[in-house]
Amino acid sequence: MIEIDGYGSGWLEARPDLKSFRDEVRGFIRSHLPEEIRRLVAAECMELPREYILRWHRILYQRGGWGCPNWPQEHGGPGWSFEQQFIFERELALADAPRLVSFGVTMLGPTLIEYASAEQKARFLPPILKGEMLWCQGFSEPNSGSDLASLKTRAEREGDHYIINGTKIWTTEAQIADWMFGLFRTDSSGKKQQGITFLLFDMKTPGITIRPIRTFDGGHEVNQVFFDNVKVPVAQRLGEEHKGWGYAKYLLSLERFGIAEVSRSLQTLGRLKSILHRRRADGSSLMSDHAFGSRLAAAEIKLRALEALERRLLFGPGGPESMGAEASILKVMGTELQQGLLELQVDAVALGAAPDLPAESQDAPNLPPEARYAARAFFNMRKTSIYGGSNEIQKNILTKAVLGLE
Amino acid sequence: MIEIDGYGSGWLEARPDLKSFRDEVRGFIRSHLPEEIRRLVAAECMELPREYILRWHRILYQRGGWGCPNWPQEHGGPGWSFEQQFIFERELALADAPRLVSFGVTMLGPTLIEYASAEQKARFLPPILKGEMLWCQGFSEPNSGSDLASLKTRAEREGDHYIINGTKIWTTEAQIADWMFGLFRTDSSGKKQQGITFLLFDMKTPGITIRPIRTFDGGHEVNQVFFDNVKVPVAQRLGEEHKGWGYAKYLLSLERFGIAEVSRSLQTLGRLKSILHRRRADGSSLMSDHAFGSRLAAAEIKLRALEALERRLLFGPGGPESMGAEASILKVMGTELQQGLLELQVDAVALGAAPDLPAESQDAPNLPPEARYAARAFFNMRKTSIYGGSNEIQKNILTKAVLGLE
Amino acid sequence: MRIELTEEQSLIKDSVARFVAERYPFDRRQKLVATPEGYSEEDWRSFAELGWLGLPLPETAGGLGMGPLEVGLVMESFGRGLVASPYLATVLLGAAVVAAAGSATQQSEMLPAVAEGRMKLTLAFAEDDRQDPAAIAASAELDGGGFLLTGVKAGVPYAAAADRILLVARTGGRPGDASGLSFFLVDRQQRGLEVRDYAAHDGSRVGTLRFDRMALGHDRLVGPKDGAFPILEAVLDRARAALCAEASGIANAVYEKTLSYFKTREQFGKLIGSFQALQHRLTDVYMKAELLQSVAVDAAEAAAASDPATRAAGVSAAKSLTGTLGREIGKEGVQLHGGIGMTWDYEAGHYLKRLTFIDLALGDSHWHLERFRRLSS
Amino acid sequence: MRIELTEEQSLIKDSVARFVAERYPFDRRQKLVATPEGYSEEDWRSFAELGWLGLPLPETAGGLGMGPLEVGLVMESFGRGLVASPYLATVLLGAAVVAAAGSATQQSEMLPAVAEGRMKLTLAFAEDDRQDPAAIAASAELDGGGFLLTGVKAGVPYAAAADRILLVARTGGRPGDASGLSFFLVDRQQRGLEVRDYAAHDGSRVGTLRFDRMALGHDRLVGPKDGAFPILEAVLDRARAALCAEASGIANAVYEKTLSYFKTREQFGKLIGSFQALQHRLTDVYMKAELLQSVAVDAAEAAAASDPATRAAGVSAAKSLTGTLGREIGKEGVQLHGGIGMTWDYEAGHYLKRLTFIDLALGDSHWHLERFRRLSS
Repeated sequence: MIEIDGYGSGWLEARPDLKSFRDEVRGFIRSHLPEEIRRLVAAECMELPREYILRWHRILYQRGGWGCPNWPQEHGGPGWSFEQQFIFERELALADAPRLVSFGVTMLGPTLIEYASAEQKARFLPPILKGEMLWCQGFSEPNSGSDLASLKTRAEREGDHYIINGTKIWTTEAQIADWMFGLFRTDSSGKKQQGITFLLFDMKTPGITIRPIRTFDGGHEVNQVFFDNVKVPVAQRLGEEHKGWGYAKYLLSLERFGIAEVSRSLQTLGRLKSILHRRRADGSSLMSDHAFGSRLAAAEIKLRALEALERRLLFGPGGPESMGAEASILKVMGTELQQGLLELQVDAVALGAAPDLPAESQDAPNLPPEARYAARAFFNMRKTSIYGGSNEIQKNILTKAVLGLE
Repeated sequence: MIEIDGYGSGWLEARPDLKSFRDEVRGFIRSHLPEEIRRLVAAECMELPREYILRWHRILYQRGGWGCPNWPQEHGGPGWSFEQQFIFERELALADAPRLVSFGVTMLGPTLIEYASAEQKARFLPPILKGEMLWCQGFSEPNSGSDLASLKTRAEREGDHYIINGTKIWTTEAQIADWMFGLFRTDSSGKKQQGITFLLFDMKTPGITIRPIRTFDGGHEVNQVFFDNVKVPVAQRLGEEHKGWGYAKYLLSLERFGIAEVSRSLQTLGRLKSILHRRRADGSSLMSDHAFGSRLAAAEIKLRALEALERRLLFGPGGPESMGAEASILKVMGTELQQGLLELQVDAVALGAAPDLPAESQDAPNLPPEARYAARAFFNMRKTSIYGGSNEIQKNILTKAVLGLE
Repeated sequence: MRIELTEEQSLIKDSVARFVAERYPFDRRQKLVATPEGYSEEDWRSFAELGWLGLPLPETAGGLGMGPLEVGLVMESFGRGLVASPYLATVLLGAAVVAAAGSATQQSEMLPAVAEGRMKLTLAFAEDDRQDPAAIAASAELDGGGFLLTGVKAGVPYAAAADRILLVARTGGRPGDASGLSFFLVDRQQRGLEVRDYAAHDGSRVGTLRFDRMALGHDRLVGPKDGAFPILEAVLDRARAALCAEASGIANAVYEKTLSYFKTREQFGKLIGSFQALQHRLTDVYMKAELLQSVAVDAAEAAAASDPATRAAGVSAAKSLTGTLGREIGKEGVQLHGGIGMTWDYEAGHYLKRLTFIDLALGDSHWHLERFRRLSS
Repeated sequence: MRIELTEEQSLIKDSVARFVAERYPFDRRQKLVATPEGYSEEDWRSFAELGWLGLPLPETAGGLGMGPLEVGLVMESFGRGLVASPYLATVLLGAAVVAAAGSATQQSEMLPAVAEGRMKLTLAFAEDDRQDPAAIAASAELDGGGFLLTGVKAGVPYAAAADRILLVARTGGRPGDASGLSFFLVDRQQRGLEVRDYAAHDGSRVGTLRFDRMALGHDRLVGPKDGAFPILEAVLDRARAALCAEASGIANAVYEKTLSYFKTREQFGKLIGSFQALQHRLTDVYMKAELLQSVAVDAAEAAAASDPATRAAGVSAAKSLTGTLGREIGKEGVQLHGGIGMTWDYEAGHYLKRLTFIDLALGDSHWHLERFRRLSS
């Protein structure tokens, strides 16, 4: 049996240093990941409890700042190379560990390190590092979806404070976050990218209301957040006033490793294979269904190709930092493949995927375990080709930046 | 064995009048089609000799004007209903008979009947009816492909004549046609659709030069035609000066029945099945290849659906004349399906399709008969999604006319 | 369906369309599917009054004696409105078996009650999630004057709503055999029968049955012993054609909903419907939805065919293509809406969910492709 | 291929790219493929001088001893220029068999001659148009001190150009068996051998062989009797990886050619590259072409693997995806050009033709999908 281990043919073989690093992190993750957390992640549970997120982060933190794998040692991170970060994230996925705490750890942290004042770094970096502060991101607005820079929620300067009024939407984990970072309109007179300011504030600040948005799969991950005269001290502004768009672009560019969703897709592929190998009542398995086997093989081949592309773009000449608009290729192809695998999983479970049950439900003795998550994961993950710049926007980016067409 | 006879489930069963009509034309076509012509058509030969085209047309003409199935009895046609015309065209295809002579018979004839003077009708309709005059169509120009109305080839009035200068391109069968009808610029001052005049002229008129255009499959069906002070009498103008765009639109709207290519696709499906059923050296047939059988079944299912859609659009409330932009659906889906079937045929022949041989070649004793045409037909028929308004233009038409989006 | 309709057909079509437009707005639908039953008893009484419950039932049993085309008209509008009810389970599965196989007594006892809305039924045949009827393993052993039934059933539509269940079990043969199957009539309250019923992602209800040496009298046999398979196939084929019509209605609703969103939503200072890449994708949705309308008619015509192979090939062709294109359309509907399409309170995601489970119900597109292939090669 | 290259690799890459850019313009290519031989002997001598003919051959035999990655660099540029030549046939098939299985005498007699451009070879294994190596039926019966060979071979690349042909026949076993195959070395002029050679749609040459009790001496056996299959598989896998690289080069040429067309051609008073629906389609082509570059590298790495199952799974994965995406890209290239894309004198159609036959050569995408499935399940 040929297993795709997620590192392509030959890459790790040629790099014994990385191979032993892989063995080290793999060993630690698999021996320290609490089973109750692993089980929920393996069931594609979309809403991991806050306490689980933080507990796992703290386990990684105590190992040497592993909870913030992309942070330099100076700020408490492990100071890993890009290759090491890449391997670490893949190992998390392969072990059914939770993803990294994305808003605080992978995005805000490095942005603070790059742009924040010494005082701000001292105030915010340690609690993120230690897993004491969860963040959410306030970027999108109801009429600023694909066209993010058209955002309208105002922050008006009043002495030492900004007063925020307006609303943010699609705010992931707002309901469990301690703090928000976000973009606010401080000037409307110039180009829309100008006059945007980047602010940080406590979600318990008076005037903030959170309205849950239920997604059509039944889950609750995103919210609409309303601001009614919310006072934010000027000291909680990142960098300069009106210059927030630049910091946000930097922040968004940090999502390099996860963007192709290869790690999650490898997990899904593994689960799918185990479903297919399970014997049915009549002794046959779906693996012997020729059409299904071919579809699975085609998906596995695509995943293998995507993994090769991801490695070439990340670790080719210039490294991950030289990857510009090409990241959009990974986003488009990666989400389409991920969605295809999840759809295949629904097809494997077939009508058994119909009952709408919570992941932890004990109320379905006649149903196979994957009946609890196959459909929900498929439906929920339709978001990945919409959120974070829809795949249509990604194609616009490529058209302009790579093809050079207007 | 379930055979799709090309009329969908139940339609003909419910109409005994049409069923006996079908039997009548089927009987005539199959007993009168010369075998040497049938063989070439069955081999997807792209360039039928002029004498074959005319010989077959005359056989149909002698049966009661069947060569012009869409003409009224008054002008020598059979005066058939739309359903009868539809069945007749399908029977031609199912019998591997040549297609109708499209430019003169199906397009120009009815346009003359609608718009020409009595004198013009008397001059042009009888030779078309009797198979004595082949036509070609001079519409496209090198810089007016999708945007037909932007044509520039000028016809300047000089006394009783127009003097044509310029060039037409993609002119199908110009090399075997006796006459051309075409659109020419007589006024450039207004909207581009205005100032276009519809002229008819002998291809032997001095000043006409034909340059063959070889298509990448190796065939020669289309040409570029150059005009150097070509004199055309005003009496050979259809309708009014500058009003040619309207006549052309009428003429182009006449391509209803062929547009979905269902008939040809039914032929291809039949040939494909016979290839698949042929036993290989080891006694197996490709029909037993599970993946191939599934692809064939999927294509057959789509063809069945397209056939149902074609019938609904042609014979639903209002009849074929009420079909407007919906014809574009048939064009897009029909050509995609046709191309898919031809591609499947190449896959069935596999590397045996590689030799580039003329259809009638005797020089390939080791090769199966379809090796002579499978690849060429596949490559050649890439044109059907480009010519006659590319599929992208068809989607623009639907977007505007049906969806109402600008 | 944009075909020439008789006056009677137009009346049916209009009455269902009116019900959906006036009495079944999306927010009411969402409330109904969240109730314990998952549908409205009041609506069900209306269905009876409007004649829909007896539509395909024999006139001798209080029905209207209509065919798959008329059923398709009802289902198409139900699709447009995402109507959730035990209509398919009761009328097109349960009552269809009784009408096809039941004795005169069974018919007269049950069919008028169904038509009048007094009795609900369902059909429990599948055990495998792929819903292959030949794979049935549940056994019915002869035991004195009756039978002892043992087995499980899965994917039973509206099991908890049904007063009685038509259950298929093996009186002979082995799993995989077509022969040896028989229909049994079981009260939902039948001793020895365990029914679990789940809210499904698509707003419907789906149940599992479990029974171990459940004793049934000989009078509970419906139709010929060992001879259920051809009847089951015919009933399933007509129900599959009905699902094609429902999917066609949903597909057209996806198109219309997206089109109206395209005409109101702005991004980058322009209506999103003015972006050509999106226009072409919606045009693709439109073309596929148009095709599915024709496929639904083709399915209805095939379902009415007397020759079983003609019927099966035609229905499987339609169900396969409908499943595939329906899901493509459903996914595009969500994607072309962007964020709003992901929300619970908007139709797009619910269209996708129902289109997904229409494909998976009564054999998915691959299963039907394979069935068509067998029949046409 | 946009990967980190060694200096040596860069030199190879640059030299092939320069040849294609300077000496192989499209109109010259079209003239060459229309000649009776279908390629240029002068070019062939240049290939020898530049070291490409010995690239993967052992250094002991006058070669450079390089691997699939370096071969891929040559093939990628050959793809970009649609270079037609017996390179694959001679170096990657014929000489590869000799290098892998030939005796020291056979190697020293032939490999330097190949590297120096003095000898051309080809490989005749397939009989079936699907090119399944296990399906070989041609027989080689022992007859005194030699063999009598009977059978047919099809799809033999550049058969007429080859001085000698490596021919696979059965010395044992039955069609379908992996064991029992042997390689034989046959002069093209060999008595009893009928060679027919055809110009192929893709600009290459493809031949058929026919032989009936053709007598060969025992010295014509290459490699172990009955043991050709694993060697054949390894040689074919490396040739398949080379085809992936060639396809990747063509795919990128399609993208670049179409992009430059988008930037010059106007319709409706605008550059066609300004239409968003077309932009997104070309962006899809670009993404697929990028993916194929990575797939070509993956194929080369897999082809170098020592474990046969790892090698076969990796190469089949790559060949399958390359075949599928290559054909999609080729078709889009023609379509996005419109009328001009249909003409003989423009590259687009010829890209499509070569991409089509790359898929069909040495097992098509479906055959390799199935091979991968068997190896990975």
